[in-house]
Amino acid sequence: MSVITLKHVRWVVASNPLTLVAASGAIIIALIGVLAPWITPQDPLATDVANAMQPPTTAHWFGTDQLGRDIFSRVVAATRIDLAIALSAVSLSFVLGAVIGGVCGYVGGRLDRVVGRVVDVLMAFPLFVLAMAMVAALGNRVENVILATAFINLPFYIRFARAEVNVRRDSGWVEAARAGGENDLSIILFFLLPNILPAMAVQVSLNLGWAILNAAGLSFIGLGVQAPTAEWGIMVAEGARFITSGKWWLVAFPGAALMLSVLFFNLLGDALRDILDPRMRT
Amino acid sequence: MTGALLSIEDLHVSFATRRNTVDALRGVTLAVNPGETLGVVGESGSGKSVTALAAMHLLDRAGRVSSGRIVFQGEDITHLSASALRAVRGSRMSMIFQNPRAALNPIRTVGLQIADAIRAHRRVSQAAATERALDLLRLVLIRDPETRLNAYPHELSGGMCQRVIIAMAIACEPDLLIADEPTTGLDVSTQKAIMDLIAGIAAERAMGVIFITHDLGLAAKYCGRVVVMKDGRVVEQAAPNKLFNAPRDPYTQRLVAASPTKVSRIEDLVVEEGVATLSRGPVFEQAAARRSAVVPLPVGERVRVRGLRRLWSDGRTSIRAAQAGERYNTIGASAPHPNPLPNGERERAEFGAISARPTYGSSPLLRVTGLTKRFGASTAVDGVSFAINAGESVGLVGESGSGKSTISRIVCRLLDQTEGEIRFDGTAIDAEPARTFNRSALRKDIQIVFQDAHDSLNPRFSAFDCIAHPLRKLMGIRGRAVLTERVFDCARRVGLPLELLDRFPHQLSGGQKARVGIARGIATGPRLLVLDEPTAALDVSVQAVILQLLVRLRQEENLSYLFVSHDLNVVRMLCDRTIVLRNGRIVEQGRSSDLFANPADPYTRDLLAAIPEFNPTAAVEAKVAEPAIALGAKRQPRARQVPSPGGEG
Amino acid sequence: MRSARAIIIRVGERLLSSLPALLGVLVVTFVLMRVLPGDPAVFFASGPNAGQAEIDNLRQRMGLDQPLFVQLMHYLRDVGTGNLGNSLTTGQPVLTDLRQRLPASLELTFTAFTLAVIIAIPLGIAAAMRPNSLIDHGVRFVCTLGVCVPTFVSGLILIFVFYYILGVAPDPTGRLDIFVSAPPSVTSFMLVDFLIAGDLEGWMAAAKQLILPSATMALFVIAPLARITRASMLGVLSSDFVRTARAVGLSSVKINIVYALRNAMLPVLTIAGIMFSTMLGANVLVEKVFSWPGVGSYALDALLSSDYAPVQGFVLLMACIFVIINLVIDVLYGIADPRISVA
Amino acid sequence: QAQTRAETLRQLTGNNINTLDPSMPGATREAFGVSTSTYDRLVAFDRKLENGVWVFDRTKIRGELAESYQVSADGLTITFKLRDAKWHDGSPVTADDVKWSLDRAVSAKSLSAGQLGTGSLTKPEQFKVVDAKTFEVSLPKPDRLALANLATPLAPIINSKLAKKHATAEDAWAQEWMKTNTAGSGAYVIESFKPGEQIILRRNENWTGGREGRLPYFKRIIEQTIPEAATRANLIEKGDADIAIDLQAGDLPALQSRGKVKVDSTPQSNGFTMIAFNTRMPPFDNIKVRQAVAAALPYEAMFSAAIFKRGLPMFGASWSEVPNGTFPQPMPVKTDLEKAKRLLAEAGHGNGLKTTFTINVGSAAITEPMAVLMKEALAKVGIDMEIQKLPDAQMSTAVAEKKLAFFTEGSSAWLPTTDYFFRTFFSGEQRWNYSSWNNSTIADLTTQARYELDPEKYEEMSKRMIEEYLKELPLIMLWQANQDAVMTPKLDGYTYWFHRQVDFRDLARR
Ligand SMILES: Nc1ncnc2c1ncn2[C@@H]1O[C@H](COP(=O)(O)OP(=O)(O)OP(=O)(O)O)[C@@H](O)[C@H]1O
Ligand SMILES: Nc1ncnc2c1ncn2[C@@H]1O[C@H](COP(=O)(O)OP(=O)(O)OP(=O)(O)O)[C@@H](O)[C@H]1O
Ligand SMILES: [Mg+2]
Ligand SMILES: [Mg+2]
Repeated sequence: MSVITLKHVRWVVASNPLTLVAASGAIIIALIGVLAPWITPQDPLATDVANAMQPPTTAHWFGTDQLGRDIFSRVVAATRIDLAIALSAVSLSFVLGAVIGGVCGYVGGRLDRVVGRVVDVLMAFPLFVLAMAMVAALGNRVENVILATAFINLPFYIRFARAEVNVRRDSGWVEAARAGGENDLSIILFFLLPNILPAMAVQVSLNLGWAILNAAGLSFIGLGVQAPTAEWGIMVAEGARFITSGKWWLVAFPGAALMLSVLFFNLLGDALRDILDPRMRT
Repeated sequence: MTGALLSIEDLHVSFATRRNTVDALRGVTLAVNPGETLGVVGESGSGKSVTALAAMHLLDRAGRVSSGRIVFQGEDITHLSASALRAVRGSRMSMIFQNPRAALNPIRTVGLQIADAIRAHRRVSQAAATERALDLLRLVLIRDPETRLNAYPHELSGGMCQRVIIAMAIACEPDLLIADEPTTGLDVSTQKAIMDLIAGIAAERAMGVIFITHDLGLAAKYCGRVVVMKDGRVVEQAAPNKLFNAPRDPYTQRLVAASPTKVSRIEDLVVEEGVATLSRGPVFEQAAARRSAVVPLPVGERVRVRGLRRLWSDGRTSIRAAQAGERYNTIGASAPHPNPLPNGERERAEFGAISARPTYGSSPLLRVTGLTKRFGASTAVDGVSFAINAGESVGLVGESGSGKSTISRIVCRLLDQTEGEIRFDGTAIDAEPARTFNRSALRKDIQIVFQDAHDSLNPRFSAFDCIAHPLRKLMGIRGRAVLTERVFDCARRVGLPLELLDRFPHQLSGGQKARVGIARGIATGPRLLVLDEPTAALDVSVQAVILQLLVRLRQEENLSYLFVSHDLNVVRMLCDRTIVLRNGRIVEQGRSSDLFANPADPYTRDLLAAIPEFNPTAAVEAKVAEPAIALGAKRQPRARQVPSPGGEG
Repeated sequence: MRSARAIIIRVGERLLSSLPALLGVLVVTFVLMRVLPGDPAVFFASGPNAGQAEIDNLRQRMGLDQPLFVQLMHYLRDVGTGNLGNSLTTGQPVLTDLRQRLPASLELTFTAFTLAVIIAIPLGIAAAMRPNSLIDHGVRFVCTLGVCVPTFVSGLILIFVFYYILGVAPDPTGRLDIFVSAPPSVTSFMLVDFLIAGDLEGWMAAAKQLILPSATMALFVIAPLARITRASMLGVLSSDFVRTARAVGLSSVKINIVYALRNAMLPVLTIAGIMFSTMLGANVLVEKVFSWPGVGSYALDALLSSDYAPVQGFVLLMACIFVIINLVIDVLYGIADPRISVA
Repeated sequence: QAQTRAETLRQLTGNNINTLDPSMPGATREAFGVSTSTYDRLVAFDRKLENGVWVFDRTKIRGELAESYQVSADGLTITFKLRDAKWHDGSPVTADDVKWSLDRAVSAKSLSAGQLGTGSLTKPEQFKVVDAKTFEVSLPKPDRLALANLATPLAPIINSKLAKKHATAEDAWAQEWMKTNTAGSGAYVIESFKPGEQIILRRNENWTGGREGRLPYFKRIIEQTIPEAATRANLIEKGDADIAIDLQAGDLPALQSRGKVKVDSTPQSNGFTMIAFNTRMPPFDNIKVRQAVAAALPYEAMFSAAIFKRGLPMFGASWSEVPNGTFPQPMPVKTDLEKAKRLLAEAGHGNGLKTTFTINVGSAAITEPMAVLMKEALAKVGIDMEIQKLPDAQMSTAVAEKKLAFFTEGSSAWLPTTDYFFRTFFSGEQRWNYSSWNNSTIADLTTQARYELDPEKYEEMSKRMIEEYLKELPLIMLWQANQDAVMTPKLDGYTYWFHRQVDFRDLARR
């Protein structure tokens, strides 16, 4: 579980062609995200109202939007922000969830019960509505979208980490670490958490896609990232309004970008699961 | 082998795994005659189960019969169609498994499951099938069968579950029953009852039985003929008395030797081949030497070893390959214990000396007084007092749940006691709570080796890291070179080949993991080492090696042991004194030799009597003398069953 | 067998033990709503020429002039007496609104859920029967595709294609074609009520309205359900008892259905329960897109207009449903799995 | 079924109808729309044809429940003669009912009191029953909006006997009951009402209040809430629904070009979309900054990108002297970046400034493109503008509390006279004074103009108000967006009303 040999990775990739597609797709998306400022042919924010709503042409591969902005450039530029949203939201809930869940799972007792109750409360919330309320309360900035997304994910991570740590808490190697002079905190941080990492990594990957979708849903309601930032969810939400008028390119291209990235992250999650834990494939 | 009920001819089975192809069987040939009970023994991973499963066509999806034939009642069933197979399974050939509880559908009543088995082959109504199921439950001697019919597996004990499975297996009166370790995990008395039941039914119905086990005692007692397997091959087969009294194959010899008996001594346990275990010489030769090591890796592992070797030769491994490569030679040259596994007279003398050694010193190293531990309302340990002198080895025995692990964890300061006093070398260490004991200066003086070697190693630590951890943490050793030196030293002392240090726990065999655990335990140079059933999860042959290692270490390091086990034979061999525990209380303690010779307490006597003992000569005698088992056996199958290969029949 | 009484006791215990969580939900929602910067009084007093007096008046009527803690106490007291306050958006008591709208949401979610289960479970089983085969990968890919499209997009596309272009779907405007008369309300579930009334045409009309929105929702849960099914089925198929069943020669139908499937469904049951309540809470967007008169779109409107009472009521309702679903799953699980002791 | 479909009107709306009592605080515009048909008022505005579309005519007021009315020469008394009308329950309408209704309007805590106050209708004492069919309203001053106010949805005439049955000690005016029940005499009767979903109306066959006493054409009205604008458009285009007045501007060109629908467009002559500055908050307390922004805005681009030029621009006029007293009217503001930079420098913001521009979620389809264009344009003169989008409730709260420095809103005045505009939008502390602009000249002028009966003097005062407005520029009028009523081609008689709702009584199917 811990060491991943190149050979094993190759085996996983070979045994499932989708993995290769997903991995390369995710890498390409990540690259686009990193290189976005250099590969957008036009300024994604520059408007040109005279040329608004143009269908795809050679000048504008994906056409232009309501303000005459180049959709291709916007789709490319949005990659970065969407990845940033997904990554930071998920890592936030991941880190917090792992630590809180880890401590609860290890310490147990009253703390565990109290946190468990709080998590119960959170789980009982209709989570999308909770996210909406949070963004509405805090203002629709990228940070808050991230925060809300992270927050509604937190209970799942806490539970996950708690359960994973709980089953390992009494294992021999934890006792051995104590016999080897470690204190509780370092056992949690340096022994238990690293061990539950692979299982959580899968979760993270699956959640990345979900986080993007969540941001898109918030955008649809008008609570997403603020204008004029190029973000897939907003572009899709805005474009969806023009489906009836036959301006398909407004929604099709950002929609495709969003869909592909979510797809790749999901498939990548599966692949990670294969790579990290050959036995348990779900 | 004409007229054989089942004959397996040169069977090769391989598994496609994630990494490579594992050749699990490499030409197994064996046959079982109608009415005969054939025992199959051999170390773990030798292919016993795979052989049985192949015969039943129950191999995993990944498994494939690559060559060879399986002939059942004269018919080649190697490549039978699924529907034809269904007709064979259950009605002509049946199988029962280890871990009976898991082998039953947890959400279906046992009555229905038996009825299912009947109706799979017989066109009878549900009511008739239920009626028959009831009969079968009576047949397998389940008490109160009418109620049990509607019970779910979890409402039954393990032994009862196994009886139900037997009932299912014989429901359609098959001609062959394959029993794969049917009693593992069951307690000693249940084990005997189940085995007697199988033997009785087989006798009554003239059913052929293949009985897979690694308990030589059981094989000797119940089988007419025994097959020994190793590395996917049959290495020897003969009648039990012949086989166990005069084993021809070196492996069989080793197996027989490694099985502890009432009178064996540790130095008796292992024969020659064990010597080769130790690391010496250049890397490649070493890896080659491992092939004949006492702890042979399962076949799959071996392939990995080759892979690793390539890595080594590529110089790509993280363990400081160059540095380590040099070291091997120097270690080989200047190792203080070039031949650490004792096999000569010298050791034998020394062992004798150990057991004869008087009680050491005046003030004990560890003194435990009135130790009590309660978990909620239940009392796990109840007023236990004992002492361990420096250099002394004290055994702690008792049935499961008697509080052995609890005591060892308290002594190790991993758990707080409820009451009682613990003094280590005159210091009251009970003052420091377990949670903060990691800061104590005495932490490095009391170390522990855990019951389950696999569980005790951090899956994300390499063997090197596992051993290095207490060195870094407790000895404050930071320097790369010093650390490596110390870790290598520890590994060497426990006979762990240095090239294995780079591996992660899942890449090590059970014996190797046990050694890593012990190396870690002695790394800080403790004065007291608590060993909580360090060999419980191991094969007899591996156990033997580990036991010898412990004896040697104790000698070299002047260690004191608190040795926990429920195997009394082992404790008798290893410990100067023995404490017998029951329900958290000490029922008896004293010098091992005295205690085992004249147990004072009836509980100790029971414990001693229940030892599943292996005594080749005695076993054969017992078997021959045994009367036909209940169930109104009319025939005298036993006589036929033993093919009387010139034994003392 | 388990006695009914034991089950009732267990249900009671579970309900009691979930009370603190419900209370927590109440308080958290209450506080969260007050943290929202919007002032409902201002928003709703914004008719032509509403002045400060109107705002103050409204504020007083809504009790917003009291200290927060007093408001909370009043709120808790009201909830205790079954009064969830009034919605300013619809002008009705929240309880009435929720009662009217919940069946719509439940019916939609239920249909979507059934649809998802009907599709996902066979797919999951098919994938598990041949792990790593083309079927397996295909199932995984197709299912994953469903989770990749935001529901509002898939909903709009479905409407565009099936209603606007092809004209095969009825207009996406709620539970029933506006010109079909509703059945006498017995259960408030259209499909059931039509059946009771014996009006098959009406039933068809209601069913047609349900297809697109429930398909939109189902798309989103097929993937996880199929995954769980596959994993669980794989696990069971390689378990010891299936091997035993094979060893005694049971037919493959018996093995796969009676032995493997029934056992494999146990974890699916748990996940499905959680999924159902999540769907119910998360179908906000679908309801919006399909003008479905459910509780989700109700809460959304209320939230955007800082209308406290409906949001609070909605969250409380969802939390209760969450508790109930968990309970039902628990009981079902207890019945399905004899290992779970009822006491 | 086909028969009923032909006689049924199906209107789609994005919004909720949340009450049957239009005076309920929080009532939506759709609720006002419905109440016009369920209740009668004493009087009603007339309508006129403008560019082929019917538009309400504020200057002509005809009787509705009143058969006729008489304004005394001094303008202080209005006498109404009631028609022989029946309540929905069949009982006759009397002057007592009228008094009760208007007493309720000015006394109960509701939206009505505020509205009627703009026409000097404030106290029950002003209302007098002369006889069963005669009713008198007296005014302290000759208010030009008194009669007009009685034509708004906030002065419905209620069946007092029925309503009083449902009044309680705490609720003397039966406000609770009237939320979900009607007690009117209007052209339509409620058949079913599901707030947030739909309302179904049935024609009142005894109604006589129509023009020439005619019954409305449609026997049944269904008004449905469909939140998705695209779906509304789809339904109309497919002929499944008859009319919608709140489609997206962006969809209209395509809808029109496909030719399956009829679109009646009228600029919302009593409304406006504007950009507001908070004149009490820096930096917009500085006139120069406001003027600079006005000179920097990309008017044309905003007009075409946000509403696809569907409306009447309120920018780009070229007069230097106020041409007439109507308000709103196109103002002489245009894009002139050089001027903007100069003004900014004069204001001491030569190195630029930072500000936040607020829009709301509900109008984002229009305001977001606007904001984006503004951001880009303002950046050119050194203004760094951040766009903040608030949920509608938060936006209105912030506006009412005057916490926003710079934002956009649209609004409309029901009774569009210039003094009413200035009184409502440029004075006092009420929330409609978006720019928190208090100017003594304006205050004086509005009080005078209100009671000024001489049209010429009134015109003069109006011009002075507009001059003052232009000088200080508390907000920038952008345009009057079109009200685009999209309907099936066979529908006739659609009228643009001041309350911006469809009046079902006007419509007929050809
Ligand atoms: N499904 C499988 N995939 C890969 N390798 C397998 C599989 N099943 C068995 N093997 C390999 O086949 C070899 C023989 O295994 P088998 O289970 O027959 O051993 P055994 O003699 O029954 O051991 P034990 O006494 O532990 O039960 C082992 O090396 C094992 O690793
Ligand atoms: N953490 C715990 N909480 C509650 N009870 C415990 C705990 N640990 C041990 N016990 C109980 O204490 C008793 C002694 O347990 P212990 O593990 O010491 O037995 P053992 O002799 O080591 O048994 P085994 O041979 O099975 O390892 C048992 O009854 C056990 O159930
Ligand atoms: Mg086996
Ligand atoms: Mg133990």
